[in-house]
Amino acid sequence: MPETQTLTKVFARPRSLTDKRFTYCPGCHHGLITRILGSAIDKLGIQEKTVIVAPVGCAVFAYEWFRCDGVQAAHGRAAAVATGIKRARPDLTVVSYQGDGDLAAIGTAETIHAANRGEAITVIFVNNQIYGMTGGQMAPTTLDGQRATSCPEGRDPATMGHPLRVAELIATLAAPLYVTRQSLHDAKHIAQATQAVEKALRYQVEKRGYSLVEIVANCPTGWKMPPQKANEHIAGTVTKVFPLGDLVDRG
Amino acid sequence: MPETQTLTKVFARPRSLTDKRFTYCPGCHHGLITRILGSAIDKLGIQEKTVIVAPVGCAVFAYEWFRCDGVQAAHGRAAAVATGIKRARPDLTVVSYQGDGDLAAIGTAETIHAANRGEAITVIFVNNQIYGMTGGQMAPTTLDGQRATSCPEGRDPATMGHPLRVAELIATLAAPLYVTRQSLHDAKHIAQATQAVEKALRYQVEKRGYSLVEIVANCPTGWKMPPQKANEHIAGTVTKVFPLGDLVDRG
Amino acid sequence: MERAVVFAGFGGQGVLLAGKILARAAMDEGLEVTWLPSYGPEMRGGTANCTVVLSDEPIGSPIVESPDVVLAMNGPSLDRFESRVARGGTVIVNSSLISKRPARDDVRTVALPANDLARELGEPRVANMVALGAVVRALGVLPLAAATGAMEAELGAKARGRLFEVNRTALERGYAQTGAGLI
Amino acid sequence: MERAVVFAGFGGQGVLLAGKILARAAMDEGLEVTWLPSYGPEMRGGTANCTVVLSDEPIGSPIVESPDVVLAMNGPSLDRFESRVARGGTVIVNSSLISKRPARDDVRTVALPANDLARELGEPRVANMVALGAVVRALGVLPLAAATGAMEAELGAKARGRLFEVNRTALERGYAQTGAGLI
Amino acid sequence: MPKGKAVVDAERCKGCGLCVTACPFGVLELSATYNSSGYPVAAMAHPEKCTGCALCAQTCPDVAIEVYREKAASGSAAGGST
Amino acid sequence: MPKGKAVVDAERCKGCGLCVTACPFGVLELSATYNSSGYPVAAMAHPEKCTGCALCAQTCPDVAIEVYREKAASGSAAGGST
Amino acid sequence: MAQRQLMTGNEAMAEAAIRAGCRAYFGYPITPQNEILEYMASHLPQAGGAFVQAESEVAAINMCYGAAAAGVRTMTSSSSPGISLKLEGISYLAGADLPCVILNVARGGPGLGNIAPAQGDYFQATKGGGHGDYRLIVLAPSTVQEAAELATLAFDLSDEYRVPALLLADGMLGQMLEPVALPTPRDPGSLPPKPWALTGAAGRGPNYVASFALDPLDLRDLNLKRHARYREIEARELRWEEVSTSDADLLIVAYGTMGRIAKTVVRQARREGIRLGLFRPITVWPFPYAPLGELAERVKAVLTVELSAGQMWEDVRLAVEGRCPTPFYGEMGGVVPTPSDILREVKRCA
Amino acid sequence: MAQRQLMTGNEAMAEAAIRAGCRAYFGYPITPQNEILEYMASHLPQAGGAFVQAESEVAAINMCYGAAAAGVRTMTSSSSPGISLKLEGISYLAGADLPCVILNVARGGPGLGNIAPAQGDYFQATKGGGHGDYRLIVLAPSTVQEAAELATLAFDLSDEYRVPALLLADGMLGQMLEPVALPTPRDPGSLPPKPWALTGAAGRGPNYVASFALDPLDLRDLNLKRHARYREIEARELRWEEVSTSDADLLIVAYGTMGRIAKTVVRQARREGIRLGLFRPITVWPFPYAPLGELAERVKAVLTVELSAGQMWEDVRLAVEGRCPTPFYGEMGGVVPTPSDILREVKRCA
Ligand SMILES: Cc1ncc(C[n+]2csc(CCOP(=O)(O)OP(=O)(O)O)c2C)c(N)n1
Ligand SMILES: Cc1ncc(C[n+]2csc(CCOP(=O)(O)OP(=O)(O)O)c2C)c(N)n1
Ligand code: SF4
Ligand code: SF4
Ligand code: SF4
Ligand code: SF4
Ligand code: SF4
Ligand code: SF4
Ligand SMILES: [Mg+2]
Ligand SMILES: [Mg+2]
Repeated sequence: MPETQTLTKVFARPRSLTDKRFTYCPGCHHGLITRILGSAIDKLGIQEKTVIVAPVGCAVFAYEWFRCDGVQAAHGRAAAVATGIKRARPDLTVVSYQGDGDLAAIGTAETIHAANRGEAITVIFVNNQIYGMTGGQMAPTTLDGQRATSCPEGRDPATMGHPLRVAELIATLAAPLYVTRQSLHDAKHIAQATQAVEKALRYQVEKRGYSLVEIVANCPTGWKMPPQKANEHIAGTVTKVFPLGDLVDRG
Repeated sequence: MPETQTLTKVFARPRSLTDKRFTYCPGCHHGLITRILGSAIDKLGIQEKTVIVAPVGCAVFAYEWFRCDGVQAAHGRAAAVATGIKRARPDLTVVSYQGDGDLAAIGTAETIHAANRGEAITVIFVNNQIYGMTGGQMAPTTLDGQRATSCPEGRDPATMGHPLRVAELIATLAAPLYVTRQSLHDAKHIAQATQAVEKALRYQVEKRGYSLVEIVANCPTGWKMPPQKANEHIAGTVTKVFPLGDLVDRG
Repeated sequence: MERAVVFAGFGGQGVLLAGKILARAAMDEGLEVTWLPSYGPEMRGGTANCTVVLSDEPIGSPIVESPDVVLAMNGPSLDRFESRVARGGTVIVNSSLISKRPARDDVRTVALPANDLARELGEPRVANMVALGAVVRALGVLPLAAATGAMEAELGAKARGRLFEVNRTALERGYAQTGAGLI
Repeated sequence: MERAVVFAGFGGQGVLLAGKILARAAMDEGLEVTWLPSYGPEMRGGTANCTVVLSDEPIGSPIVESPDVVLAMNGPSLDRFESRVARGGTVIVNSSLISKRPARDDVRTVALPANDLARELGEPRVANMVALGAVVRALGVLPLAAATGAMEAELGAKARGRLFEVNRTALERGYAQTGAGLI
Repeated sequence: MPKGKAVVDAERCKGCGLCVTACPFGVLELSATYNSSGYPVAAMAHPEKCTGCALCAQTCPDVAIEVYREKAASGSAAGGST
Repeated sequence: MPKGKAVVDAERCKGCGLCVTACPFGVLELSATYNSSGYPVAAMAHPEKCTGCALCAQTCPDVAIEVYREKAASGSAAGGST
Repeated sequence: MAQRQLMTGNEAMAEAAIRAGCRAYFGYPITPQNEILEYMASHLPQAGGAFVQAESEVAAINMCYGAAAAGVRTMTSSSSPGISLKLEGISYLAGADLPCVILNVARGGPGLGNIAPAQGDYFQATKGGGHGDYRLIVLAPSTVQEAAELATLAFDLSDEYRVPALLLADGMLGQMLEPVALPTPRDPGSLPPKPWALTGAAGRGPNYVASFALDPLDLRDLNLKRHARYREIEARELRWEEVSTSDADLLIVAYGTMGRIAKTVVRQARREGIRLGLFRPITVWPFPYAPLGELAERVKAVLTVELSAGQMWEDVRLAVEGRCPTPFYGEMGGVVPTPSDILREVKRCA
Repeated sequence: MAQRQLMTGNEAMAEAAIRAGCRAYFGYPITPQNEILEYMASHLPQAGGAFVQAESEVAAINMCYGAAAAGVRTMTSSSSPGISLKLEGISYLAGADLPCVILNVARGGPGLGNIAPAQGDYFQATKGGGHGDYRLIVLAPSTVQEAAELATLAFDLSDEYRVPALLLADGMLGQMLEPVALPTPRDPGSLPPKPWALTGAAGRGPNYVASFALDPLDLRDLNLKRHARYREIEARELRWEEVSTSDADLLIVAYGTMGRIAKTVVRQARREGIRLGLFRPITVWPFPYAPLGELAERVKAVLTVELSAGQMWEDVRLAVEGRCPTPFYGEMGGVVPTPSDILREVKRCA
């Protein structure tokens, strides 16, 4: 690229990411979250002491996206796996990356108890209101009336309940250092989310506390919406149900 | 009893209880809660349509204390079992009776999701801050500093977290009709708890909604305290950590 | 009589649907049939293929080592399945997207510009139906009408009217474009 | 040489501890030994018993059909275990609580007022040690000193001083009160 | 003549003593009698003071007490089921 | 001369179009070129308008974009890691 | 023949369940069986049944326990890792003598593995993956038609013997389309009554459902009664298919998907003059030991072919008991051998 | 002999684990193994190890997965229903080739059952209760001394072969006291390094731990490599005890608690002139098929005695392969037969 010689690179692929191509659908926020996490790891210079715990979900390969040690956890158990790693090697920085089916349905108990014990881990919680990987079933976070393959008429709160607000739930506990909800639907929110992920990691490294960063994300495939429309849906609808911002900051 | 002939019986064993003797230790509140539940079933006249779901815990025999249909659920899964019964036969009144290990540790996910779906069941939650049946291990509700066989130096919040406040957690959800915390440490509180249990059952029958009645209870054996001293401990210490009263009443 | 077809392409090219319609057509004609998709990764994207076996007796293996007909809707599919076509079978190559031609001389090659033909019909999405028409012709065991009927049943209510018409025309076009029978 | 003892009573009468001390005494004397509690229901209360087997060779079954000595600290225990004592064995009956006597004539009965003796010593809780003393004597394979040493080890630091003394005296009293050997 | 009477089912009683504390009139005490499970049994030590208020029964974890009251005063006690 | 340059890795790009929307200056468009996975690839349709602000790169879910900026203006972009 | 429909194995099992009177389904998504959950979500409520997408497989099986205890025909479905999570609950169902139908559309393992077809869960299904001495009635369909029929049978047998029944399918069968003639729908009201069920203790004493018996003698009795029913099932419910066994001097034993693939192998082998037969167990518990043992007297070898490291193989060897060699050919990890792979192994034995 | 201590089986296994270098324990209370959890709670932190009372058995096994992946010697313990809940996690451990030690102090089942000693979890332990083609190294101690020794061995074997190891005990062994000479404590730092472990990717490429392989060919390869290790274990690690077999014309096969009770039976039988021998498998996976098969050549019958409906019995029959009759005697539900109960069965065979 001879013409770039007078130019400096101002945005490069984070060094802590491997070269592997993401397996996500076009426009999926999982990729963006991966990049943000990579940027944060770079910024804090912790690539060589970080362990990524990948969930079962579309992010099942997450352990391979990073030039960090990584482990693939059973569906819903990433927080327990992260606990095991952190307790065994407290000097490591442990990131549990989980979807909403993983964290808020099958992993509810592990999520709440890891938070309640104040495990010194960082949980990245990707709330895309659907089970992406298995083909678009209802998640605990699916909006009232939202259609999914397992609620073809839309989520009926009378029999399926209302969307579970995880950050709010975790914020009722005494131990967590930092609980926040972020979104990625435009550049401003991407920047804020980046800050939040960094802070959560910093708290783990410096204060040895528990953080949950809930990220309201899209699933263009599951929602059957083009990516840009999905972003607008987040801005206009989803963030009404899942208000953004910090819920707890005891750092 | 010839001398009682001029007297009327003003307190009798509830009709909905069987004649079996409770297997609880002397002074254990489980027995009292059983009696209160029996009284409430009698009062509402629902013995012939009630199903008791017994947990694994000291109350494992609970299905045999009542002249109602009963089922013994796997440890922690009473809320799921209750869901199954209620969905299969919505005309039944389903009571899930659970200890704090059962409901708030292993059963966390089932507890939260049954509540979040607003299953039309009544959950009686016996918070005695310990695993009674297995010999006095720490429960999620064990107080900070409280000794138990699995935390012989006392619960250390730094590694074990603080006591989990279940009623508060459930109260953050949208679906529950009635969430309350009661105690049994004196006659006044026994009377209040009796009202609460009745209300919870009534809401199930009349409004088809979910209720959780958390009852702060003793475990003289696990606490290594005589029953009366245990009551005083509840009054003076436990209710400070677990404040009494209604948290949600949408009935 | 037992015949097997592999439909292969990118996800989104509609090869699974084309295979399903063939399977339904076979069932409607009273044949035994199996349709087996590569249900692939629990992930999005990538390639897709399915195998359809038609027979006048109960079908054993739904997996077929040497299909009689292979439809390759894109390059990678041709690369993958070319070598497996039965001696004397037919490879239908979507020549709109694939410039390469099979090297084997013991199979017949049909170069079918499926996307171009679909575009000509004013509906790019019916490339798979064009291809299916070709498959039916190459296979030679089912009347085109069976495929048309099955297509209608498969697409259901939404296929009434114009959409049905264009799909039918696509099937016919593919059928017409292709020489009958295997080699 | 293989001998077995069953210690039985209400929960709270300390029969498990008494059995444990016997087991420790046997170990300290270089014997093989097993102590098996009825770890009973996952519930509180009820009765308790344990079986101690002592031997000079490795022990097979820790379950014993016909123990050489049975200590019955309460009535239900006597009812339950009386019939199982080996012919020629000994039944030690806590006569403070049990008025009944075994009907069998092929076993020796020792009527031991364990609670009364303990109360005489000013420490009602040591009835189990009185009983253990009797068991050691009836069994006749361990010196009393072994039991005393094991008791001290088992009770640990809290048994120093007066408590240790009263326990030792209790052991001695039970030992002295009982005739040596089996029948 | 006492207004009430608390009848303890000795075989159900576990001697926990909660009724003793619960009785506002000091009627009950743990007796020296042991039941077949080895528990000391609660009994009316001062039967004459009993009002039939049923607080003891409402407190008993083993539902071992039934309470009787003089006919005149027979409003049903809160929480008891008759 | 443009101040910046967004370089799209065509094989990583999935044609989602988010960068197109994210660019405040309308620099990017989905091109008619398809990559080997069959996706249309984003490209600079108006390179001259590029400021090197890196918003496109920060938005790209597949980390398919790297951004260059004129040396003078080389303050590091928020969220990017250099 | 009834009107045939083109259905996947997953859909056919779901529809057959509804037609068999299933009125309570609890499940959790997992590939390759999501279509069962989805089918139930859209069809069961219409039939007046209860559908809940549970928070986990553990919750789902325990909801089944509740609904089954309430006397309603109940089903759950999952795939390998999800079935593992259900095992405590399955052991409880067995211990409480509750009828329930469980579908395992198995996939490659262990662990997360992958979603390709596999038969690595045979031990789990037939020997009791959960704790304690229990058995499940385990039916192994090989075609979509058979999947529908065995789903029906599973409900009937499970009710009759009060033993949970498991359909052991795999991803291939779950995902493939075949024509299927569906059984006639049955009205749940017409099914035999369940006097033991929790329906409210009106006009009778209370019914209790539990797997709990503190006293070993009581628990032994419960077990002995249950095992007596197991013996009955073994005596009455053995099912298997034989293909070309009458003159065979070589036998393949294979079940499910592998069993149907083996049929093609038999045809090919016969074409080449090899007198190959196929023994395809349909009930894998109870396993048809005796009929297989008899055939083993007459052949040179019994080749077991499985999508596993050799699980049913142990049952085959228990049946053959040394009467002839018992070679094994298996693939793991979701690899499915082709007919000619198998034929190669057959020729090795011949 | 080292100084002997009087310990329960539960305590001895816990202490042996610490001495073997176990530095991470995750558990959940369940009778009859609570003493293991409690022992770890009071002793492991002092040894610098991590102790967590998990929120459930599922959480506990997954914490083990994490700690094991981090390269630390890791253990969990439970009893039957709790082990069922761990099976998905165990399958993951196996699939990710992680060493880990699991103690099952088994009890009566199925379902809640009771807490009495039982051997109804043999199939679950040895055939892979979880999904997929995996095996655990399964060691069955019969005395407290052996429990301590096998706990030590379990850690060593598990590390060496990267295969999870399970100690199959029962409530009786867990609760009984016996003198035990404990192994010498080992410094975790002195154990062989684990270059595959998650320790932070410093100075090397990243390490990944997973049981996931989307492509069947990859998953097959992982399985084949693992099964090659299984073959190695079968070749090198068989352990069993024989008592009075040299001149025996009748053989009892029994393991664990039942195995030690059978020793008393052998003595009693010999006293009555019956030439009875005992074959006691110590590794129940790998099962000592060949040595048992050889003995079977020389005896009139092989009687299997189990606290179950006949689970190890299948392995015995696989070993004997029809060489002689293979009668069975078992009790269920926590009932433990006495030596004379067994002797009665022996006489029936004689
Ligand atoms: C025990 C178990 N249950 C179910 C599954 C199937 N499964 C895979 S991913 C997934 C849910 C994915 O949804 P989510 O966690 O929201 O992640 P997303 O794909 O939306 O990012 C499920 C149910 C599994 N692999 N294991
Ligand atoms: C799956 C499973 N795990 C553990 C146990 C053991 N167990 C029995 S009761 C109990 C906890 C009892 O505590 P809690 O629920 O607080 O009831 P309590 O006895 O205090 O009333 C446990 C862990 C079990 N039976 N099953
Ligand atoms: S299915 Fe949804 S969450 Fe999964 S990769 Fe595709 S868009 Fe992303
Ligand atoms: S152990 Fe505690 S909770 Fe259990 S019965 Fe005894 S006092 Fe009650
Ligand atoms: S409260 Fe009940 S159990 Fe307790 S002493 Fe009084 S009568 Fe007895
Ligand atoms: S009825 Fe009232 S007054 Fe009488 S004994 Fe009971 S508490 Fe005391
Ligand atoms: S760097 Fe900024 S101006 Fe240039 S293309 Fe990207 S978003 Fe547009
Ligand atoms: S955002 Fe990335 S993947 Fe999407 S079109 Fe732009 S460059 Fe391509
Ligand atoms: Mg999701
Ligand atoms: Mg409790």
